[in-house]
Amino acid sequence: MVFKPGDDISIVISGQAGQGLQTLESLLTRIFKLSGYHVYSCSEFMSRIRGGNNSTQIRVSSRRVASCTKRIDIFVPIHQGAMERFHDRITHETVILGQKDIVESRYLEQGYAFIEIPLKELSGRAGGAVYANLIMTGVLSGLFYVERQLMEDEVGRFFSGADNKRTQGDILAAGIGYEAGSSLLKPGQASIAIERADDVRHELLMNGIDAVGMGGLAGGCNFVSAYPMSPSTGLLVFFARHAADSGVVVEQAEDEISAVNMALGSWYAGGRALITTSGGGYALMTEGVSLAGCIESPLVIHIGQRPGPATGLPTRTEQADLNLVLYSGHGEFPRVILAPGTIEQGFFLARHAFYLAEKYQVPVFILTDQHYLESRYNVMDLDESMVLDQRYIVKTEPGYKRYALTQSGVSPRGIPGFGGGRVRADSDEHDEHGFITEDAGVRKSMVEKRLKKHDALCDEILPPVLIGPQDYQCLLVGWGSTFHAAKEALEILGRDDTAFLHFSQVYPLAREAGQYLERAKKRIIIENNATSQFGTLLRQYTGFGFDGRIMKFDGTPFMPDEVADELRSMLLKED
Amino acid sequence: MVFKPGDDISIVISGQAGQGLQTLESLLTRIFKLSGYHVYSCSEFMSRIRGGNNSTQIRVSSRRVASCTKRIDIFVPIHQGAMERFHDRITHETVILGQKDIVESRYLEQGYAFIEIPLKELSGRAGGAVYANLIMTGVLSGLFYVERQLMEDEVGRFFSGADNKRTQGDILAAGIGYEAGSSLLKPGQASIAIERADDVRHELLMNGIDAVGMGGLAGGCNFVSAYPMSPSTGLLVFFARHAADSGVVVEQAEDEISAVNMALGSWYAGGRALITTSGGGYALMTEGVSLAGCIESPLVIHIGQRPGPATGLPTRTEQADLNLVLYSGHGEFPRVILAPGTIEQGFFLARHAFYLAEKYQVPVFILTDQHYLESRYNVMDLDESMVLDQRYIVKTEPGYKRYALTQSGVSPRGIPGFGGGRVRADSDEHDEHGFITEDAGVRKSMVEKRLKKHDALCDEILPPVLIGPQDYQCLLVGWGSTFHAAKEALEILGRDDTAFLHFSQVYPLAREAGQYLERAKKRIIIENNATSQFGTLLRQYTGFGFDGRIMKFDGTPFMPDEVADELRSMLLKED
Amino acid sequence: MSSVYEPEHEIDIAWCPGCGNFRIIEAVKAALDQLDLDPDKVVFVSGIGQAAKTPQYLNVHYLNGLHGRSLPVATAIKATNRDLMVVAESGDGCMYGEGGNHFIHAIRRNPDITNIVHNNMVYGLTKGQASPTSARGFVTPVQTLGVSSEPFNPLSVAIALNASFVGRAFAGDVEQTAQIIVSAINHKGYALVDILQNCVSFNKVNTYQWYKEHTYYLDESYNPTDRDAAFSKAVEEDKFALGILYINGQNPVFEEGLAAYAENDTPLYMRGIDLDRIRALMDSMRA
Amino acid sequence: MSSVYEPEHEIDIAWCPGCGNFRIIEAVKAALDQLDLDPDKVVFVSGIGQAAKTPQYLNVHYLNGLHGRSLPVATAIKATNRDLMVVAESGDGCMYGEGGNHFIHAIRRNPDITNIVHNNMVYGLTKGQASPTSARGFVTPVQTLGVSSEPFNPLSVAIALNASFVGRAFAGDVEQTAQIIVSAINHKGYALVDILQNCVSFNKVNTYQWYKEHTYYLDESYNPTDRDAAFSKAVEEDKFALGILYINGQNPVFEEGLAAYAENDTPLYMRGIDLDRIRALMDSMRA
Ligand SMILES: Cc1ncc(C[n+]2csc(CCOP(=O)(O)OP(=O)(O)O)c2C)c(N)n1
Ligand SMILES: Cc1ncc(C[n+]2csc(CCOP(=O)(O)OP(=O)(O)O)c2C)c(N)n1
Ligand code: SF4
Ligand code: SF4
Ligand SMILES: [Mg+2]
Ligand SMILES: [Mg+2]
Repeated sequence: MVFKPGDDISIVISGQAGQGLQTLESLLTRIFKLSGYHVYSCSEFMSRIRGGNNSTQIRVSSRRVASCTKRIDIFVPIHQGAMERFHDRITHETVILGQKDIVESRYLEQGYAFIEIPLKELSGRAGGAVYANLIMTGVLSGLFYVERQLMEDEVGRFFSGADNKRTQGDILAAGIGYEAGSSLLKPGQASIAIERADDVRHELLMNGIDAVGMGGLAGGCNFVSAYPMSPSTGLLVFFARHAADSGVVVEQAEDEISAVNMALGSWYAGGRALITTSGGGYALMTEGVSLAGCIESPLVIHIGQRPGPATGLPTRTEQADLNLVLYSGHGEFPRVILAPGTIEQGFFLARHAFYLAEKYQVPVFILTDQHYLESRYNVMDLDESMVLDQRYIVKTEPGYKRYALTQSGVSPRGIPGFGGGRVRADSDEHDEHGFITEDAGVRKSMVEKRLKKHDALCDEILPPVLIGPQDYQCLLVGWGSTFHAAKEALEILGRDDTAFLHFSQVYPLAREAGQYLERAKKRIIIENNATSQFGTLLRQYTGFGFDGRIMKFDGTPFMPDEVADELRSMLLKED
Repeated sequence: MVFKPGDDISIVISGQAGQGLQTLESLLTRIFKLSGYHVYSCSEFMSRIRGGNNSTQIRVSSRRVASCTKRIDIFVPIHQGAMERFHDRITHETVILGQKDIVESRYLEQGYAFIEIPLKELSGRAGGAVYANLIMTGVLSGLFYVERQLMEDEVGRFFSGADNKRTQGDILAAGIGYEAGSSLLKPGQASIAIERADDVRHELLMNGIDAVGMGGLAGGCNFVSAYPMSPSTGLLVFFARHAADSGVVVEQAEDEISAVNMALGSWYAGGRALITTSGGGYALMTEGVSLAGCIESPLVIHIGQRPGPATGLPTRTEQADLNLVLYSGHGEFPRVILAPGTIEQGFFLARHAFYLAEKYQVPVFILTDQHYLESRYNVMDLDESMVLDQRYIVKTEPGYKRYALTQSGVSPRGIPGFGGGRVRADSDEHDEHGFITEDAGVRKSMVEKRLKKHDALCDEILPPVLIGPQDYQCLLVGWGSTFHAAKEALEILGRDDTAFLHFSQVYPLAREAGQYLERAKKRIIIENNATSQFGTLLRQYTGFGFDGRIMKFDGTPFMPDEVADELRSMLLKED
Repeated sequence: MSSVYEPEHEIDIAWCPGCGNFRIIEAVKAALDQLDLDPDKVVFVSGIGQAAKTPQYLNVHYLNGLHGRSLPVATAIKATNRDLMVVAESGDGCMYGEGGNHFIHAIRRNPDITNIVHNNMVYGLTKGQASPTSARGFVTPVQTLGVSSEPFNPLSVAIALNASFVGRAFAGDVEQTAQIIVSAINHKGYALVDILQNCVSFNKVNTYQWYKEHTYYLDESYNPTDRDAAFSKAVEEDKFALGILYINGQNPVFEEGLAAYAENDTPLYMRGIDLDRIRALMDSMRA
Repeated sequence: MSSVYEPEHEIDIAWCPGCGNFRIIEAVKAALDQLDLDPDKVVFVSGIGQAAKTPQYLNVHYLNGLHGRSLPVATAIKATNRDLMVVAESGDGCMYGEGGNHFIHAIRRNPDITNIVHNNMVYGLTKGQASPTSARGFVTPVQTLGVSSEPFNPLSVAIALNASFVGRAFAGDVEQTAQIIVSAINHKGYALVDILQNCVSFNKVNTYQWYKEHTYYLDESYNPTDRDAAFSKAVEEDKFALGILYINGQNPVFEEGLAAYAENDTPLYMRGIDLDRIRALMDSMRA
């Protein structure tokens, strides 16, 4: 065994769809966290149910980890062909762990580090090939000195819904794997040098879906209508799981158009509705968003981006729908776009989205992507005090005017049945009461009223976060899910002249954006798309362009080591 | 009678929906044109079928006229309440022509110029109130010295489809009106001083709908699918009228989503399809446009803008969907946006749209608005040599690759049944053959391939048109339908330091845009919207902002006299 | 006696004189007046079109939304506050054309709402194109050779979807129409009332007179619970049967089955956020 | 003998072992082979889903478009080149959920295309949510209390719309399924073939065995031209009838009634632009 005495180990398990990688990921991350290790995981998978090739990366570390890496310390192939897509990432530093006849022969011939796990035989002992994922769960638990009882409890818990016989088999399989794994590192061999921290055991283990879901609940979300679409479906499932315990009306709509119109109906009647979809589904909702603009309805829209155009790569990642979200919907009306980069931000921004939407009666977007949603790691805590209890509705009186002209552009929002007024919401241009009008003067004041809310929203912009030296020469700029990859890349680089500026509110843009950009001698933008949509927006608002672009649009997320390499070569040119 | 001896007379006829103003407009413009007068007309109407208040402006002139004006020389009210919306435009220079008891008493009391036409009595003689529009057609024909026979022929022709009895009544009514009208100007009174030009008689009288429709036919359009929506429905009706004679498949789809998908089906099978809609309908089509981007299908999309958001003002005008069109559709792919300002441009651009769409296999937009579509005037000629006969399709061979990687990004386009190859179009990311792939490398090259077409399109950008002095100090910039109002405003202003730059291709933007803007000391943008969408785009691309904005967003179009006033006060501040 | 649903404000009704819509709104008011409703709890949802303007002319809460989209809005309103009485009212183009998918799925879902459709067999507001219910051969500026598609039969489709209540009325008969609307509103679950309506401006075929001649009322002997019989009635083409064609009281009502109401009756707007619950959820992510 | 529609390229089929889709594609190939078609003229259109991948695995022209949108695409292809044989094939979610409005209106329009639906009563590709055809009570990660909506019955709805051809098949029986597809393709006009399909990954209720037990074939005595009888058959729930439930050869075929073809048979792609015609139109605007 040739582990470098690193205290941050990246494991990649590569299998077919249907081999239970997600079970393995859930189990191992929990087991590692409960053992006091910092942990991060992310899966990438094909748009199919069985076969093909999927993989899960798990990082186990003495330090906080929140990003995937290109580096693979332990590679675990669990089917024929599992190595094909990893040739450029498996190095002589990588340990290959698995069944010999699954490992491509050249790795064996060229002396790559290999430890045999007789997967077939071990699974056979447990009851068949379906147990391969549990065997590997056990092997890795054993290898990382996890307590056996803890592991078995977790396996039992995980399958507690399933039938008893199956659960027994799963525990058995994990045990068999555990024995094999714990005997791999013979005394005297380099050992796993990851420290355990007691605190970690009590931390929260969440992925992006959980973060946005919990933030939604903290924001008072009680109505979710959606049509399934990768990678956004997880959020629908999150709310469905909590429909009963948290009192959320959850409905799978017949299409996205229905979903957005349902959400508007619910807000109209006093609900707090969220819709969740991806770019293609959102395209169908844009008329509804324009309706929200016109009737001044709050609306919270979660969009999990994936590569387009059209169906594109349904299960992969990209950040190419910013422009769509920014400019969608006909006519002119204000909106807000939030894009979390961390679990904590996901929680806070989802809750904040409900606050802004309700207070200003505008659509608010939470823009994530597959990579963000499926990235899981332990976080210290979430601030439960953020729970939003203020409601921005009024009890109406007879004569109530839904669109009363006010200083701020925001009219007191009534809802039907609460008070004696009539609540009239109209998609046509309307007067203060909500009656259709074609009067040019009223039209003008209604346009101005709606746009005034943009100005008000500009007083509540979340500032970007600067990471690194205040007196940077070079500034790397990103938004949304690139947060951790960029941050870790800077750590790898270790330069004291380079900082990272991360925007979690991408529209309206913070006034200080221009100042940050101005102070940099060299500006580099990092975006998971091909045309640098956010860079263009920044240029439009601040007048500052970028000297370098780190772009990726092949469906995969950024990895910090890869980003560090790109940055290094960009900065070298300069130095 | 107190006509100023102007040779450019603006007539406004104001009536209710259902009183036949459109008939009057069609008839009078034809009659005037055939009499050798230059003519312009435009209607504005409410979103209802009967009642309310609509109006038609007709300008009759010795010079070419192509814009409405704020000035009203002759005001013709034909129902109670017809004057309400015109208080600020009826002046002491205006002659009010109509039934006494319809005219608001204060106009009579305050000595406004008034000529009585006993409309009720005259209509009664013709057969009833339904003939009011024909009576007024006759009155105005008589007043403008039109040949009676010509007028009667035109009335007969117009109603040739209708039943005989009705036609006789219409001709009778027009005759009764004619007699009344021709005796209004007694010898010695100031007379109508408009010169007739023989050439005009042979010119084409068209509105924006006709222009785009004829351009479409010249571009080979042979498939139109659409869902009715003001103000775009006229184009659907245009093609329906010519379905048989020009061989166009015309289908009213069940919704806009169907319309865009039908159009893509037709292009796939070798048709040349156009869709027509307005902003709200287009919002529903955006997923389809993204599909066009992904399968690299040509597509021609006509959007007649109207004020939003949501239903907004269905029958009125605005230019607020530029951003929508520019950024709609998820994912990244190239597109072209054309926005005609003149009838000639409408014809050329529609034809050009088919050329670009087919050659580069991209969606091409023709962005108009209610004002453009409903503005009618005489034009010298259209260049029939522009008819597009080249087709950009290939006969396929076995092994044909629909998405072959090429230098330009454009792959030879085959269609099913033409040759022995298989034509595979795929909405998922695909390889050169059109098979689904998740290969990161192929994905990357396909994104690059699609985006390369943008570069190719940049070699065929239509330049903006500069009107006025080359050595301008002040530059007014506009796009689309503001052309004539801005041009005439400059004529009214008559300053030799001010020019107008008009863009009829708004995306991709001409490289010289920046130079034009740079040369100006003062830059003013004119747009029929509230947020200056085109100004923002120009700033993004050129870095130049604007010192002044002339914006209108109350649902009405710009009028040159009004624009001249605004410009004058902006320039005065400067001078 | 004037209806409590008569608008308080002065209004300029945008309909053409002689239009069937005037009769329909009379029937709607008459029906509402007959019912024992709290006017503060009456919500109308409409789309876009001439028919869709109806709520503007009633003293009710309304959401006048997008063309074709009234049913999802209405469904959600009901699911958000079950105390409200919700009507989705719009034209044939809106409900069966643009909104066709929602029509299907709202019926399947079976919320306790009433769906009133002004069926004038034409697109009124956009000036006379064919609607899904236009008769074969109907000539318009777009359908220049006449409609070639099979007319959409809302009743047979609703019955095929096993709708909970399916009725048809004729705008010309205010009294009977009001009765059918009353039954529809009283019915628990989704209730369709398709109202044959004359459009004097754009439909010169299916006129008031034509409808009079081509309709008849179902009599007492008719049994609306027999689905097969209802289907046969619904597809009859020479004359349209008026009345309640089909009733199916078996299907669960959408909002009643929602988990959110399993242990809590209150409308959503009255609910706060349960901090303990959120804490517990967070804790579940710790261990 | 291998089918001429067998793909020439090596392919990695993305379906799960044991999935009914494998049987359906066999049936499709068998049907195509039986028919006297020019393989160069065979076009498949699909949406998105597991079923929608079918054309990828056939040696045919295809447009694999958006989720829910195959029918408008297919209709237009046929209307653009009437020489092509066009099949729209996709899943139940695609055709009856997202695409429900097109389903209705394609039937009304009646283009001469064949509509094959893989009905596995679940959303396969997105991992097991309810589809419109899911049975009441079907539990999924989203429908945690089980489906509460009435299942969509594609056959009764098609019959209510007076569809031109309505058939149902079971994926387990390749031979009979192929026969029904052959009849559907041979039929002039829109033809629906709803194929009951087992999804081994996400539908543990409607399994292969379950379908075997809950289906039967219509016998010779059945008369598919009787609409009322067809409706009764279609709504039967204890056992699903397989075969051709309804045929209506009366309705005009969409593309045949188009003005563009009144005097000209050629497919659109072979037509040039008639300059004289354009000149004449321009002249009509002069005088
Ligand atoms: C998305 C969208 N498409 C099209 C329109 C234009 N539109 C407004 S009303 C209407 C049809 C009206 O017909 P119907 O629903 O039958 O109502 P009616 O006017 O006949 O009462 C259409 C097509 C629109 N407002 N929105
Ligand atoms: C507009 C849009 N919404 C949602 C999706 C996501 N999606 C892809 S396939 C699918 C459902 C598939 O179910 P079905 O059509 O029954 O096909 P199956 O996989 O069961 O064969 C969904 C919801 C999408 N691709 N596009
Ligand atoms: S257009 Fe027809 S439906 Fe609309 S108001 Fe007039 S008559 Fe009634
Ligand atoms: S998920 Fe279901 S439908 Fe899809 S391939 Fe697997 S078994 Fe077949
Ligand atoms: Mg109608
Ligand atoms: Mg399915």
